[in-house]
Order: sequence, then C-alpha cells, then structure tokens
Amino acid sequence: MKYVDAGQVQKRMNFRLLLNAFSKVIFFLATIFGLVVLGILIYRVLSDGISWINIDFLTGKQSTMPEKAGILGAILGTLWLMVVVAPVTMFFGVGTAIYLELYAKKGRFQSFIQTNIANLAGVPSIVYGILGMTVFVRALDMGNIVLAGGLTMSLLILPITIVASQEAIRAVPNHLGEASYGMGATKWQTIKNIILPAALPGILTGAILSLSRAIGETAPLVVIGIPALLIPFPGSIFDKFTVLPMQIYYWTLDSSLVEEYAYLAAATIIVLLFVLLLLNTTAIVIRNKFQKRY
Amino acid sequence: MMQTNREPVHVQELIAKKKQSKNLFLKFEKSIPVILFLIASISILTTIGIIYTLLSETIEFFQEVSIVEFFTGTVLKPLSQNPKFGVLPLITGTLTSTLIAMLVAAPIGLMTAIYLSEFASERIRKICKPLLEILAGIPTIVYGFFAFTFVTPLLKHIIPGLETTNILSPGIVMGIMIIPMIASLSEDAMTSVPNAMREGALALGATKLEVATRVVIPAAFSGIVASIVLAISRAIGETMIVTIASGSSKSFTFDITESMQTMTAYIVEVTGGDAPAGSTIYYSLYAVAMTLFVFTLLMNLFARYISKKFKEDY
Amino acid sequence: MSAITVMEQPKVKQRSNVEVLRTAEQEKDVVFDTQNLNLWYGDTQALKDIDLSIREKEVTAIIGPSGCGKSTYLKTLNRMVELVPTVRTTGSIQYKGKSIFDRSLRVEELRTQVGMVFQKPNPFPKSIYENIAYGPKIHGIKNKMILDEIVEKSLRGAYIWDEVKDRLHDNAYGLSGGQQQRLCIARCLAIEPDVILMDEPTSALDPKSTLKVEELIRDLKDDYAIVIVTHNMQQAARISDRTAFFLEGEVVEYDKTDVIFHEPQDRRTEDYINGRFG
Amino acid sequence: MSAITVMEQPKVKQRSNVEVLRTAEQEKDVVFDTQNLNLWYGDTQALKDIDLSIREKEVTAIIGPSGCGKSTYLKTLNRMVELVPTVRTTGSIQYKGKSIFDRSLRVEELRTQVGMVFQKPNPFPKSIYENIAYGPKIHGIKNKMILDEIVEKSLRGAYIWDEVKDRLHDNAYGLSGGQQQRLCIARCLAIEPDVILMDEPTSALDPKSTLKVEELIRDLKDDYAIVIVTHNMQQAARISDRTAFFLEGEVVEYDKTDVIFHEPQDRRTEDYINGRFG
Amino acid sequence: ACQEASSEKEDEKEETNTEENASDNNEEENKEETADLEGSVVIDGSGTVFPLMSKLAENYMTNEQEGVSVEVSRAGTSAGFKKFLVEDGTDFNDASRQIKDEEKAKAEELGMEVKELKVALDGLTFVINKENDWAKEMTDEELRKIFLADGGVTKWSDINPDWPDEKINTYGPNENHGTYEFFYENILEEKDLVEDVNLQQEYSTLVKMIEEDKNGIAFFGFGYYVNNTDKLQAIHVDFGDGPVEPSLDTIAEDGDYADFTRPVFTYLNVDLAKEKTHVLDYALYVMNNVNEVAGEVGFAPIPDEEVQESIDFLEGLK
Ligand SMILES: Nc1ncnc2c1ncn2[C@@H]1O[C@H](COP(=O)(O)OP(=O)(O)OP(=O)(O)O)[C@@H](O)[C@H]1O
Ligand SMILES: Nc1ncnc2c1ncn2[C@@H]1O[C@H](COP(=O)(O)OP(=O)(O)OP(=O)(O)O)[C@@H](O)[C@H]1O
Ligand SMILES: [Mg+2]
Ligand SMILES: [Mg+2]
Ligand SMILES: O=P([O-])([O-])[O-]
Repeated sequence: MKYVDAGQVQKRMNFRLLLNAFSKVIFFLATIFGLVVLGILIYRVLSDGISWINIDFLTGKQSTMPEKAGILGAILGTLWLMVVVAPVTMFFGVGTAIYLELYAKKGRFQSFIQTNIANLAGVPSIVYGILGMTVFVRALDMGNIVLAGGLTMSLLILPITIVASQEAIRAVPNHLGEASYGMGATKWQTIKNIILPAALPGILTGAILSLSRAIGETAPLVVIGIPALLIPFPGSIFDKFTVLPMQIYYWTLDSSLVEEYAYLAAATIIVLLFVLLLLNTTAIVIRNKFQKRY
Repeated sequence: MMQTNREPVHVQELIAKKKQSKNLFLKFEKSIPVILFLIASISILTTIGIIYTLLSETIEFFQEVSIVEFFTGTVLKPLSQNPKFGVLPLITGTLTSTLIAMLVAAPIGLMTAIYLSEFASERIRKICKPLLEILAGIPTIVYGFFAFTFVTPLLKHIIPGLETTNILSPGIVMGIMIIPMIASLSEDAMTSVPNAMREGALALGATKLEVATRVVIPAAFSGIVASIVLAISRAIGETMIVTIASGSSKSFTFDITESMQTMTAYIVEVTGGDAPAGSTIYYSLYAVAMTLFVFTLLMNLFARYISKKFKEDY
Repeated sequence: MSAITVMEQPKVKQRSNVEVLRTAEQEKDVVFDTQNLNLWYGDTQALKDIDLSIREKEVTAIIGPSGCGKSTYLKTLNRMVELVPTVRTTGSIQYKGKSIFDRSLRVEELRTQVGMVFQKPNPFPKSIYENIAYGPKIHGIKNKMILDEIVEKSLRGAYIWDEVKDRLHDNAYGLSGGQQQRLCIARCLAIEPDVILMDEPTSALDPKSTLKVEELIRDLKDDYAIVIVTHNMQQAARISDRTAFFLEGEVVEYDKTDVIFHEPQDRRTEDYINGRFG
Repeated sequence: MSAITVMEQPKVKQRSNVEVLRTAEQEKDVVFDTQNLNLWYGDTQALKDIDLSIREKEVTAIIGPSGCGKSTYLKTLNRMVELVPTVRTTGSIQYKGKSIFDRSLRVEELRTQVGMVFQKPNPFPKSIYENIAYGPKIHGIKNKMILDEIVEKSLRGAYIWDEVKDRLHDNAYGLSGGQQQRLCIARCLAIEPDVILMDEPTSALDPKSTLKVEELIRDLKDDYAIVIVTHNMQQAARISDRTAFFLEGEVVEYDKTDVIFHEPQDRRTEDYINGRFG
Repeated sequence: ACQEASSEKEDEKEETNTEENASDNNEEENKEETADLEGSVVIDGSGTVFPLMSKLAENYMTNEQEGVSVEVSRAGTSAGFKKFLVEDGTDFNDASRQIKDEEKAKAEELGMEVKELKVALDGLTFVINKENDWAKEMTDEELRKIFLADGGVTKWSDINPDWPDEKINTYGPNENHGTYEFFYENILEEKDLVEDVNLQQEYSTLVKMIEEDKNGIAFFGFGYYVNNTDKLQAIHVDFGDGPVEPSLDTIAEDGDYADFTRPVFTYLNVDLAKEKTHVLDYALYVMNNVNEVAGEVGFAPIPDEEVQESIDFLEGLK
C-alpha cells in the first residue's frame, strides 16, 4: 500500500515552495527592518544636527545661548571619565579574568564567581547608578565628581570586560604557556611575558567595546546627579563634570525652553556616535590586525 | 671558536648567580594568587554592595509603608500631601513596555536570525551582522530622542488618540534596540545546530523554511528562549527611552496609548538630578530599585537555567 | 514507483550476489543516467567526465581512495551538492529520463524521490516517532492514523521496529549508533523514495551494527535502487551488484561487482583492490 | 655544567651509531634514574612501574604505539606533567642523584636544567631574538651584550644562525616549520640545560627539515643528554644510542638501540618494530 | 576678602545695562581692583527659575569671575529644598513658591540661617493648543473649575454650550515643582485636583503635550510660554475686568494679571555665604543683575526697593 501519493506531493509542493519563497522575503524584510530604522535614525540626526557642528561648537563652553553653546566641557568630561574607567576596569577586569582562567581551581567557587559575573552583566544600569550614588557620592562623600561617576561606570562595565578578557586568555594556545614553563619560567613570568601579550589584542578589543558602552550610558549618571548647567571644564578626576549623553539628555528636555536646543542635542548625538564609531573601528582594526597568528 | 675572543658565556653559571634576586621574586610570586583573588572578589563585593544598599534602605521604607500596600496598591502618589506608594502602576508600566518591546523584537529578531543563519548568503551575512551590531551600540539616550521626536509623531498619524507621551512608542523603540540582541544570540544558537541535521532534512525534500522551523528551531530552542529571556531582562531594565518618551504619569492603566511610568523611569524622576536623602520618597526609590533588581535577577537566572538545563545533546 | 512491503521475518532472504545478478540482468531499467558530468568546487575540479548509469533494484557501490569525489558524485545525484555555494557543474544527469538540472524540476521533488543516508547517523533531536513522521508531515500527511502506520512500516522496513516499538516517543539520541543509522534509513523509507543514496552508511558503526545494516541494504534492493559509497572493499563485494571505482574525480572502471573484484580491466583498479594504495 | 661549543661547519661530524656506542660505553653517567614510577591521570593509570635510566651524552629514544605514555613519561622528567591538575605520581626519579620530587627542589630550577622541545614547533609570538633571549631574561640576565652573545651562540648551535641572522628582529612566525623547530631547539639551548627532552620533534616537519633536525640532534649529544620520543622507528634507529619500548604505560624493553632493533628480547617489541601493530 | 568683594560690588552697580561691551570694559577694570575668586557655587531647585538662574550664572562666569564655577541644577522647588536643608547642602535653592513652615522648621533644627531673595515675578500661565479657537478667553473661576475635582466641568461644553462637546484634558507639573504647589495652594486653595490630571516632571513634556492635544490645557510659568508662542497660545484670563493676556507688563507688580502672578525666589544659605566669599559675591551679582536679565527669559522685574533691600542685607554679611 502506498501512503505517499505522488500527485498529492506534487500539488503540495507548489504551496510549500511558495511558502518558502514568501517566508524568505518576509525574513529578509525583517532583517532589513532594523537597518532601515538605523538609516532613518541616522538621517534624522544628521539632518537636524550636522549644520550645527563647527569648530566653535566642538571647542566652546556650555551656554544657555544656542549660538554660543559648545560641548568641549562634555567631551572633556567624557575623557576624564575614561581616565577613571579605563584603568580601573582594565585592572580589575583583566585581574579577575587571570584569576578565573589561570589560578582558580575549577570547582564550585569558581563557578559561583562566574555565575555572579553573568548576573552582574544583567543588572540594569540604573541600579548601578543607585549603588554609585549611595556608596561613592553619599557614603564616601565624594559628591558628583568624575571619580564617583567613573567608579560607578567601571562597576557597570566590569562584567563585560571580565568575560571578554577571559575569552581572550582562553584563546591563547596552551603550547605557548608550556614552552615557557619548559624554560623554567614561573607561572607569573609565563602569564606576564607570554600569555598576556598574546591575549592583549583580544583584551583590548573587549575593553574598547565596553568603554564605548560606558561612554554612551546615561541612566547611572542621571541618578548620580549631573548639573544641568556647568560651564567650567573639568580639570581633574575630582572635578564635577558632564558628559555627552547627559548633555543630549538636558538639551532634549530643554528644547521646549529654547527650540534650538533640539538641534544642539542632535549635533551632540552626531559627535557621540562619531566617537563610538571611532572606538568600534579601532576595536575591529585591532581584532583583525592581531587575529590569531599562532 | 667564537669570533669574539672573550671567554664564552656560561649561562647556567650566570643563572645561578642571579638566584639570590630570584628568591625574592619567588616570594612575591607566592602572593600573586592572593592579590588576584582579592581583585576577583570585587565582582562579589559589587553584588553584595548592590544587595546591601538596596535591602537596607528598602527595609527602612517598609517601616514607613506597609509591604502589602506597596505590592498591592494601585495608586502611586509619592509627592502628594498624603503620599501613596502602590508599586503596581510601575509594574504594569514596566511589564507593558517590556511586552510591547518583545512583541516587536522577538518576531523580528527571530526572523532576522533565521534569515541570517538559514537563508542569507555568506556575503549578506557579513554585511548585515556588523550593521546590526551598530544598532545595538547606539546609546539609549539617542533612542529616547528618536522615540520622542520621530516615532511618537509618526504613530500619531496612525493612532489619532495617541498621547504625546505614551508607552507604545518607547516600547516599540526599545524593541528595535533589542532586535540585534535576540538576532545575534539566536543566530549563534541556530548556527551551532550541526549541518548534518539540516542535510538530513533537505535530503527528505524539505524546503529551507521547513528545515528552519521544524529542525533548526526545535534543536536550538533553548538557546533561542534564553536569548529572549535575556532580552526581556534588558527591556525591564531599560531606562532612558521610557524616561524621555513615556512621561511620568503614574496612573494604573493598561491603555498603551497613554503615558505610563516604568520602575526605571520612576527612579530617574525621583532622583530628579540628585535624590534628597532621608524622606519616604527617597526610600521608595530603593524599594522600587530592589523590585527591579529582583525582576531582572530572576530573568537572568532563568535564562542561565534554560540554556544549561536544556542544552541540546546533538 | 514502489511501495514498501512490510516484512515480518526480515532474515529470510539471503541470496548470493551471483544469483541476484543473474535474475536481474535483462529487466533492470536505468534510473540515473550520468553523462559527461564535470563538477568544480570554485576552481578545483572534483569530478571529471563522469559517465555512469544507476539501475533499478540493484545496489551500486562506489569505491575509491579518500578525496576522489565519491561523496561529491552522490550528492550531485540529489543535488545536495548545490548547498556549497561555489559549486559549478556541466554535463547531464537524467533521472528516469528527465534531466535533474531541468528548471521545471524542483530539487525538493527530486529529493523526495531520491532519499539519502549519511555517513554519520544524523537523526533530528526529536522523538523516534517524530523523526520518521517528519518527511510525511512536510509533504502534508497529517492524519494521525496514517502517520502511525507509516512510522511502523518504515521502522519495520529498516529492521528496527522491535527494538524501538516500546519507546517511540523517546528522544532518538538515546539510541545506539547502529540503531540511529537504521532509524535514518527508516526515516528515508518513510517518504517512499525510488532511489536511496548512502554515503558510507556503516563507517561510524561497530561490526555488528554494520552487518545488520548490510543485511538491510541487501533486502531493500528488492524495492529500491541503492547507491552506496564505501571505503570498505569487502563491503562493496558483499552487498553490491555493480561497482564503480573512482580515482581523482574520474571513473576508472565501472562494471559488475564480480568483474571488478575478480577480473578488473584497469591496472589501477587492481592495485587499489589489492590494497596497493589509498 | 656544559657550555655550548659553537661549530662553524656543522656537517663534519657524521659517525655511525655503532662507533658512538663503542666510545661511550664505559664513561657515561646516569643523569635521570627512574625507579618504580607510577602515574595516574585522575583514576586512569598512564605509567606503570617504570624503571629507566637516562645517560649523559647519549640519545635515548622512546618508542611505542599511541597512548602508551611516552609523552607522559617525558613530561614527568621535567615535572611539566603536573600542569594537569589531576595528576598523581608514586615512585622516584633522581636527577643527578637528587630526587626531582624533593620539596627543596623547585620545578623552575629543574626545568632550567632540563630543556624541552615540543611536537609542534611553538615559538613565542615575538621576534626571533626575543624568542631566544626569553629564557636567559626570565632568569635575570639583562645585559644586552651577553644576551646578544647567547642568542648568536644558541642559533649557531641549532644550525639556524645563517638562515636568520639578517632578520633577528622579525617575528618568529615568519619562519618555516622546520626553521621554527630549530628555533625552538635554539631557545632551549640558550639556557644551557644538561638534558634536552624532545617530544616527537620532527613529526610536524617535512622530510628535509626532519633530516636537518636529526643531524642537529646527533651533534648535540656531544654536550647534552637527549631523550627523544618518536613514532618513527627509522628515526629512533638512526639517531639514538638507547631505545625504550613503551606499551600501555609499561616499559617492555630498554636496551641499546641496535639490540632493540636487531635482537629484541620481547616478542611484543619485535612485533611492534616489524609493524605488526600500533 | 571683604574688600575685594565690596569693590567688586561697586563695579557691578555701575554696570547696569549688561551689554557685552560694557561688561567687557568692566572686566578689565575689575582686573585691577579685585582679585579673582575661586570656588564653586551649587544651585538647585525650581525648574521655573532655572532659565533665569542659569543665564545669570553664565553671565557671571563669562563676564565676572571665570574662576568661580556656578553649577545650576533643577530638581524642582521641593526636591531642591530637601537638598538645601541638610548639612553641607546646596548654596542656593531656587523656588517658585515661598518656603514652607516645615521647611523653615527644618532649617531651624539644623541651626541654619536662610535668606529669602526674591528675584522676579512670574505669571502662572494657562496654555492651550494652537487650534483651540474657543477657549482663548476664560475667567479665573472657569479655570479653577476645570482643574478642581468637584468643579463640575469635564467638557468644554460644560463651560459654554457653544464650545465643543469634548473632554478637557488637564496637564501640569508634578508635585516636585513649586509651580504645582503654588497652583494648588494659592489658586485652588488646597482643594483636590481632578482625578485624571496629567502631572509631569518635565516642562518640555508638557509643552509637547499641549502642542499636540487640541483639548489640552496646562499651567506653568510664563517663561515656558513665551519661548513657545509658536506652539502654544496662552489663555487671556478675565479676573473681572475683562480678559488679560499674560505678558511681561501684565504680570509685573500690580499688573492686570497680578492675581495669577507669584514671586519667585532663590534661598541663600547664609552660613555658607559667610564662609565662602564667592558665594556671597555671586549672591550680590544675582541681585544686582537680575532685573536686567529677567525680561529675556520671561520674568517680570521686581521693584527696585526690594532689590536694594536684599543687596543691603548681603552687604551686611561681609
Ligand atoms: N565543500 C567543498 N569545497 C571545496 N572543495 C571540496 C568540498 N567538498 C569536497 N571538496 C573537494 O572535492 C574533492 C572530492 O571530495 P569528496 O568529499 O567527494 O571525496 P570522497 O571521495 O567522498 O572522500 P572521502 O572518502 O574522504 O569521503 C576533494 O578534493 C575535496 O577536497
Ligand atoms: N591530560 C590528560 N588527562 C587525562 N588523561 C591523559 C591526559 N594526557 C594523556 N592522558 C592519557 O594518558 C595516556 C598516555 O598518554 P600520552 O600522551 O603519554 O601517550 P603518548 O604515548 O604520548 O601517545 P601519542 O603517541 O599519541 O602522543 C593516554 O591513555 C592518554 O589518554
Ligand atoms: Mg566522502
Ligand atoms: Mg605524545
Ligand atoms: O520647577 P518649579 O519651578 O515648578 O519648582
């Protein structure tokens, strides 16, 4: 007896193929959807803001007058923030990764830390903001200075940095370490001279990507409290500061007060996106340039 | 025999000479695991710090406001003369915005993942993936701006009753922001399904769609679910988009054309640039943050549980 | 097109190759007729001027050293080779008189009629039942009763029914390698193809499972045309009616199996069969 | 401790094994004395009751089928095997009369005197110069002039100086596989060990490079004790003075190389050498 | 330090019409007479007063004392007071209402001397959508009814049968804001607001809401209206003598709009001002210049006597 009837199969085949072709188009459109939105977003930001970008805007001080307003303060604030965030996350991120990958005994404790890090990566940024406000700003009485904001941001991106560094370290082939041990090198010498240099491109790529996350974050700083008007430039990590996203936030909110603020916000977005693009490109270049030669 | 007429170098002797300083170094070397352990414990300290700060102030809060009122109250008027602290409006706000975001992100993200892993040519995949990553890398404040100044006015043409601040628009934009997350995590799960399985199905005369829906997706199911759960967690914790585009009305409603406040937006509003310490409102901040933290923690643990428990065994 | 005959006592039919060949000689039709087939992966040519015809109700074995193009040829027959984007072919393959490269012929249709079994057993990560029902289901058979029947028939046809009938709804990954491979054969039988292509179906199996599968293949040929790629010359000798010897993308020799193994015409065939290379 | 004698014409010394053995017989001291060595990876025993002595200025070859514990034994000698956390050992290994498991002996010191060359060339992703200077540097030698000298001497010692002298500061990954392996040997020479352990040092190399490395090994033995693990019996016969045959974690036979290859005492040794298994 | 500050003050007095050039000249003169001050001044509080204060702060920093960093935040009057009335709190708190008794009590408890500095006058402005062509004029009583819970008005037609039979949507700043409290206490006389009033933290949100809601009505400071006259229209309020359009003239002291006019303040922590020269210096600068700047950002000036009174007080702190 025959169950699979050729005629039926034939007939159904048409429908199935049609469905297949149709879905392919739908799935393609879905893929394109995100990109179209990206396009619109960038187009809008560019058309609103590009004409406001000039040297005076980039090097000027914050001002209530749109034609005089500049964002150097915010740029410097972002830089100073990085002065805190970059070394702190690198130190703790790479240190933790080395510990977990090369020293910790595989076992419950190690997997506990690992789970903990994964969970921290999922904690909303605003909760870090509250932590920062409570601990750094209030309890340690730093006030809303660069250091407090930087430490908060560091905690926020630490989990991402750790995971990226771990992956980079894991990617270093075992035989390199073995060669070093074989020469009589100690563990630390091997790590310092062989493993870390080999893992460095991967670590840097991860670190840059997580820094770019810190540069774009707003919520924790809103909680920590950034003045809406702060004209002087920050000169050290102990100064008050503002950053590009906060400037965007305030200008967006105040666009009802002065219409041009909306354009300033757009212009600032362009600058911010440019900075992020630059960082990501750097990360990609590093990744490609140093990709696995061993 | 060396060209130089000096004594040949005796390396082992040199090494033996250096032993002294080496001993010192070895002592230092012994302390390295300890130092690194201390560094690694920062991540645990962070968790403890988060839980401690949130918990201690939350307890303070529950001494002033009953825990029952907090979790069952539908009225949230933290600033009024006789304040009410029902968290339900915030929870509905959060869940509504998350739901909208997921309604956008889950199907589109999944379809994107399917397209990239099952249909797209290598070239298209190579172009699309980094572009989608850009989408994921745009700061949320930019999305907030976009929702408020573009998506809401656009939606108004379609839904005339839409309010200027509403939960729909930020929900959608949040969804768009999350698409790459679902797409890339699900795509990872799908591409890790062995090709042998696809070939098995294709050899039976299956179309690519049938391979995708009946073989690849079931096989990658746990990875896909985990990606969606993680995305939900992300949506729950998202702050700036809702803050900017959904206003701060605290009505207990399910009408997506209206303004709703999420837990995150409430935190931003109450801190309002810098939270005043000591008041009930101030403590309410921690109670809400604690709720938020628990929500996302559960989601994260759940995602991990799924991807571990249902790890595909092919 | 043939239907599966459900066999209750699978082990009854044990005929020698010679006998099979004798009874077959006149009547057998060509199912696949390959002419002048060339195939390139990008710039490297993997198949060169292949001429080969596969006959109904016969087992055709393809042997040859690694990398000679055996799998490639097999996958060309059901056009699975086209999954590699760089593939380019010239020449013709006729399936029952129609070119398989014809635009009017859809690959899905071709593959419904030409089943394939792979080197490594590749069941779907589903229940045993669902594995078998997958094919019929995608072809639109939804009726539970019919499906049940198909599943039973196919599993019986692949001599695995008795081993799994009590756990049809368990995951297929709980089966042993040999069982998995027979499951994959059953899965293939479920859509009632005319031809079954097998790419080293026993190379991942232990000797006992191998014998079982070989036995199965010998029986299946009563209803199907079977093409089997194998590294194992004893296997080719044991189960096939005809054998093609491939070398570096070319068919060196193609003839009845006993001719190839006992009086090969080509020096290289002889060398290969006697283990002198490969 | 021995110093490297730099040879200007590396190809002059070509002595037959027999001659080497004759001159060596009386004088050679035992460097490594292994007694009753057992080793477990977790629960599986990889070495069983090994008794073996390695002598100065000799090449000792270790042969045996895959998985028999050759690498494991080699790595036990410089305690590299302890990098696997589950490893457990019993028995004793004396290095120059002192137990290598002694608490007063630091592994780093042992490894400074017992160099190792691995199967796959594994230069560091640094310049050629830095690769060689690495060992001396980590042991505290910082003087640039001394380092220069060591680098030249070691590269000459490994017969690779002429090939790389003009590009000492290029990345070592630019070298061919054979050059990389000789670089690794040079790296090992740079700390002037007493013993050099080599784990299939030529298995990743082409025949020409293999010959070069073999030649080098033959010459190095004037100054070093060399232990070499190899799959290649011809190689063992060509370059070694003594050969140990391992099987499933045990030493089946250990004797002068010509004895092992021409009059083995154990049936299994004979079978293995004649290619009857493995 | 006292001398420096006083000489500076004199300069400022001369420099009444704050024009760019004038101030530049003054700056040069200052250089000779006063040393540069350094330090930071922290201001928080009213969002209504923010435009005024940020303008003053900017002028001060660009024209007077580059070394002093004046930072202005705007958490809202009430939220601002909470940060002002603590140990080592903010230096100034802007307020769009007067300090409350409990806030005063808190200051006393802390032993903190607080000085109220009235800086300008603001008219509470009711704004409607541009397309609203019926409700351009209303009486103050009608406005109250719209916002009161038991005002009996939910639709435009409840006020005037000729007006559309559509629901009125009410908006306003939330309780963080002095504007809300002024409205609630002084205009509604502490009676409940309609249940569904939409209260927002951000003024920008309110502006946008009215701009897009034909049936919307909102209240906030005049400043937020004058900057958005292209998007909104203000209701002309009839206090009994015919409709009055809010404007800088009418909202001024004793203007026709005076019933809805309120003074706005900044509160100075006197202890901190005594401690830190630059805080006092800035306070003096504010009082000396506020009337010049007020108009630009939508506030009416306060009478000179009141300014002088504040200045005299501040001078006394030196
Ligand atoms: N996807 C591919 N892309 C490029 N070249 C391929 C691809 N698959 C196979 N080839 C090449 O085509 C030639 C034939 O390969 P094929 O797999 O058909 O050999 P085979 O006879 O099946 O070998 P084996 O016995 O090892 O399975 C080989 O040289 C192989 O390297
Ligand atoms: N890290 C390890 N953990 C557990 N078992 C191991 C480990 N390394 C080796 N073994 C086991 O120990 C035994 C001996 O291994 P070893 O690598 O010494 O063999 P070998 O003789 O060097 O083989 P080959 O010739 O393949 O290199 C093998 O059975 C192997 O599986
Ligand atoms: Mg093959
Ligand atoms: Mg080995
Ligand atoms: O922001 P307010 O002026 O209303 O407090």
